[in-house]
Formats: sequence, structure tokens, C-alpha cells
Amino acid sequence: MSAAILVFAAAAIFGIGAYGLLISRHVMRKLLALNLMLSAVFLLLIVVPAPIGGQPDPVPQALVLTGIVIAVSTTAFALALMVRLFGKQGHASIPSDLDPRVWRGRWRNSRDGPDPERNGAGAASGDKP
Amino acid sequence: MTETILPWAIVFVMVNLVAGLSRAWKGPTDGDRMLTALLFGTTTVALLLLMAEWLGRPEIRIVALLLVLLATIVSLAFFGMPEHGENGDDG
Amino acid sequence: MADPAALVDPAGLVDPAGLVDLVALALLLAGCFFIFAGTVGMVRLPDVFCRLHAMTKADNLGLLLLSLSMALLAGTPRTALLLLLVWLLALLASTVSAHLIARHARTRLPPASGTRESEPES
Amino acid sequence: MSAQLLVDMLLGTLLAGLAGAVAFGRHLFRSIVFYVAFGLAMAVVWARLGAPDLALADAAIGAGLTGALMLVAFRRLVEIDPERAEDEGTRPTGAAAWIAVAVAVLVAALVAIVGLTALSIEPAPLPAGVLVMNALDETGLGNPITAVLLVFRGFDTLIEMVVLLTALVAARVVTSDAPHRSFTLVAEFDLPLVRTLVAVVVPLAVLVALHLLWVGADDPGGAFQAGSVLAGAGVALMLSGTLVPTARSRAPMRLAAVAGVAALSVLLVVPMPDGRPPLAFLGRGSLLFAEAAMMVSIAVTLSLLFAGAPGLRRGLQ
Repeated sequence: MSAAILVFAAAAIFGIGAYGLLISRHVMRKLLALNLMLSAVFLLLIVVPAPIGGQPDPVPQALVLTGIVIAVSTTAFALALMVRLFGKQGHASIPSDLDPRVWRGRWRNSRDGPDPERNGAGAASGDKP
Repeated sequence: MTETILPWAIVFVMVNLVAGLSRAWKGPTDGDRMLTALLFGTTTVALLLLMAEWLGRPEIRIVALLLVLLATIVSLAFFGMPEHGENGDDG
Repeated sequence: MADPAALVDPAGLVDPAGLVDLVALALLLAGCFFIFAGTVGMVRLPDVFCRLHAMTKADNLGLLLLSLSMALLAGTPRTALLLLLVWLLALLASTVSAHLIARHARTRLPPASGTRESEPES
Repeated sequence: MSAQLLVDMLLGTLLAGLAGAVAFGRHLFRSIVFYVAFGLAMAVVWARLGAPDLALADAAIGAGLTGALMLVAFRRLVEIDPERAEDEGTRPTGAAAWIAVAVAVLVAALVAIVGLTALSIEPAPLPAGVLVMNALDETGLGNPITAVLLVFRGFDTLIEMVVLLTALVAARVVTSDAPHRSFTLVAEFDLPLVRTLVAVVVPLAVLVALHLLWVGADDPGGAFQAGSVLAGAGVALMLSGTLVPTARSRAPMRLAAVAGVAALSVLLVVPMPDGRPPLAFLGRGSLLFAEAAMMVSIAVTLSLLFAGAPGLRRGLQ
């Protein structure tokens, strides 16, 4: 019963993370959302297999344990990338894949230069000190 | 005692945890939000200590020890956070 | 929230083990009360400084009482020492954190004007 | 309703609510704070589920390291340009937002269905976990997770360590031409309280890490947990200005970063020609050696990743 509750919680967290990943444009928000989804997966990995001797199955536990450490290291790398991106383009957003305006903008971009709807930030500002 | 009352104490502490979080949402300043994280940390430690007794797993106390050891680094990282764009307005 | 049947056990008052349980229960309830007080302070008080003041003290007292209760229940000196260490560290952590947060907040809004501004009655 | 069920429901709701608070809402800083709280709540959930190893790792990483990492990265953005640090650009609205909601609901439903189905089907007669528990005596270890990490899936762990190292190298490439700034925040003020804190917390964290390493063979603990705790201590040292990032990396640091991969590969490969299982040729001693090397590597890698710099040196304090 409590396993089912936590499966529902994991599903909700995964869904919320997916929503955040799709809707947000700030890289850090996307990273937070990705980390949420990751936690949901970890939770599922531990909750779903049948417990052995009152403890969760040790094999997924070992996987999740390494996963937690790997997740923080990749997050650190992604954050370093984000800071560089911010310095280069003046904002830390990447266009959302869901925005039709961005689709139009991309299409126009590929045809005739930068997209005016991005406030010129993407193209105009150089590397800030 | 261990069987009957501890789980209810855990529930009570958790309800407190949730209630305290409203401050992190409302703010209004960054300091308030960090303060909630601090409160969350202390209350989580209390929760873990109760759980260690309830579940009969002494290892959980080491988890609580770790939490209090390393909880401060978030405050250290926060200290002197410069003013930023939307700081101060209610959300 | 307490189950009354567990308390009025007549043997509990004579039996030293039962007495320990009773003291532990009293400490547990007191700890819960102070944690509750900390939460109320957190939610209701008007500004950062007041909230800091209320929360750090009430919560750490609550944690102390809870740790004492748990130490009594566990009943081994090793656990009691570990819980004491946890509490002392929590005290240190919240002291430093509260200091840092207060200092940070003071650079933003000077305490006097800040408090007066946000006090509900003025 | 039993209190146990109530605790689980509250925990589940708390987790989902915290996740929602991270993903929704406009303030990035608030999302970061809620993410820290989410990490703490995950540690509680692991403790509740009877997985203290995970709770230890998550207490060190989720509650301390990740939060500090996010805050410091956010602070860098604010330092470069406070106006645009939280700039989201235009968020999708209208149809696009509804597509996101639909996808999220669909994905969540899928996860729930898969999870519940997996819960309801009959478990395999001999899952890997049971095999591990049955063979635990042969390994001479008491902690099945350590046994899985080092004995049964040793090569897997080796690759994990390589991934960790790769992240470090990649981050170094990314930040190579960026100016290395120290964390001047707390250090600048030289607060006596912070010095006291560091003087207490860092030795204790080292002690706890060594304890976790030592008992890891039989009780909850091990290289990953101990390494995370040490990394937390390293982060505390950096934030207080005792350690300062430098542009030059010195040999001991590099050696420490590769120690885990090196020790693990030697210990995994050397016994192979004799047909003995990996890590078997020194008994428990070799396991402890491998774990110690991994602990140092994890601690140094995570600290350097946090610093965003190739090296560290002692600060002025």
C-alpha cells in the first residue's frame, strides 16, 4: 500500500518535472526539472522491486547510490556550462521547444538572420566581462 | 509508546514542516526563504530522530548527524547574495 | 494525538520502565509543542528579524526536548551521546545560519526602519 | 487509518508538493530553496523506506552540495548581470502551454501505470537481490550494497568513476578560459562565527566520512557516502575562504582525482588471469583500499566541480 502511494508520488514528480522541462526557458530551471525527474526515477527504482528481508532490493539501491553522485557531478558540469552561456549571450535562456513563436523565429532565422522576438539579445550582446 | 504515539508525533512534525513551507513560498525576501530552509533542516532532523526510534533503525541517527553537519553550507553559499531582478515582490 | 489507553496503564506508574516511558512522553509532547511554536512564529511574525528570533530558539528547544525523549526511549548511553552531539551541532548550525541571514537581511533593510515598516499596527 | 499509512501519504504529498513548488512559480531563487527542501525530504523518504545508505548519500548531496552548487551558480549569474539573471524570456502561453500540461499528465499517467503494474506482477523467483543476499557470505561483506558495488558489479562502478572523472574534465574544458574567482562572500567578512563553524564541522565531517568508510563493509556506509561527506566538508572550506580556487592544478590534486579509477581498475584486472573473481586477491584489505581511493576521488572531483577551477590552494586565513 505504501509502495503504491510512493509510486503515485513518483509519477506526480516525474510529470511535474516533465512540465517544468518543457515550459521553462531558463537553463537552471530546466536543470532543476531534470533533477526532479531523476529523483522520481530513483524513487521508482527503490519502491517497485519487492523488498528483501525488510529492506529494499540491494541491487537497485547500489544503482541509485551511484546515480545520486553522478547526478550531482553532471549537474555541476551543466551549471558551469550555463554560467558560460550567460556570459556569452547575456541571458541564460534557451528557447522552449514548445513555443510556436520560436518555431516561426527559427524558420525565419534560418532564412534571414536573427530573430527579432528575442529582443536582439541572442545576437547583439557579446561576451560580457 | 513507541508503537502508538511515535507515528502520530511524526505526523505532527510533518504537518509543521508543511506549514512552515508557506513562508518559503510567500517570502517576501530571500532571507525569509533561506530561513525556511533552515527551519526545514532542523525539523527534518527531529523527524529523522523520531523515525530512527519508530522504525528501530539506529543508522538513521547518523543521517540526522550528517544533515546538521552539512546543512550550514547552504547558508554559507547564500550569505551576501547580491540584489537580483525580482527580489522583494510577493509571488 | 496521544493514545490515552497507553498512559493509564496502572502498572506504568509503579514500574520504573513505565515511568521512563511517561517522562519520555512528556518530553516528546513538550518538544512537539515548541516545534509547533516555531512554526507559528515562522508563519505569523511580521519580518525576517522577528521570525529569525522566534524560530531558531523555539525550534532548537523543541529539538532538545525531542532528543532527550528519544535518548530516554533508546536507553543506551551511546545513543544519548550521539543525540547530544546532534543537538549541539544543530545549535551551532542554526546560530551561524541565523547570524548570516540576519546580517544579510540588515544590509538590505536597516532593522529599525524595516521593523517599523512591516509592523502591522503602525 | 493507520498512522503508518498517514506518514507515507504525507511524505508522498510533501515530495510532490515540493516538486511542484520547484517547477511552478516565477522566482528562480525560490525554486532553488524548494529544491534544497526537496533534497532533505528525499533523505527522509530513503530513511522511511529502510535504505539508510541512500539517505546518507542524499543527506550529504541533496541537502548540502546540490543546494550550494545551485546557489553559487545563480549568484554568478547575478554578479554578471542582476537584471537578467532570472530572465526567462517569454514563457510559452496558450496552446503551447496546454501541450506541455497534456504531455506532463500523459507522462505521469504512464509512469504511474508502469509502476503499479510492476508492483502487482508476481516478482521473479530469484531476483538479483536475492542472489546477492545468498552469496553475501562468500564475499565476506555484511553490507549487500557495498557487495554489489565492489564485487558483483565492480566494472559498473569503475565506469561510474570514469563518468565522474569525465564530468570533471568536461567542466574544466568549459571553464578553462573563464576568470577564476574565489568565493569572496563569507571570506571577505572574516566572521569569527564562521571560523568556529568550519573548525568544528570540517574535522567532524572528516571523522564521519572515515567512520562511514570503515563500517561500510558491514553497515550502511561506503565510498560514495563517505566521499559525498568529504566533498561537503571541502565545500564548507571553500565557502569560508579557507580553500581558494586556483587556475593551476597541482600533481597531488590530479592524482587524487584519478585515484579511484586507478585503484579500482588495478584491483579488478589483476586477479583476472588467475580466474579469481575481481577484488578477491587481498580479501577485505583490497576492498577497503579500493573504497578509500574511491572516497578520495569522489571528494576531490565533487569539490573541484563545485569550485569550477582546476585546482585549490589554501586561502589567506
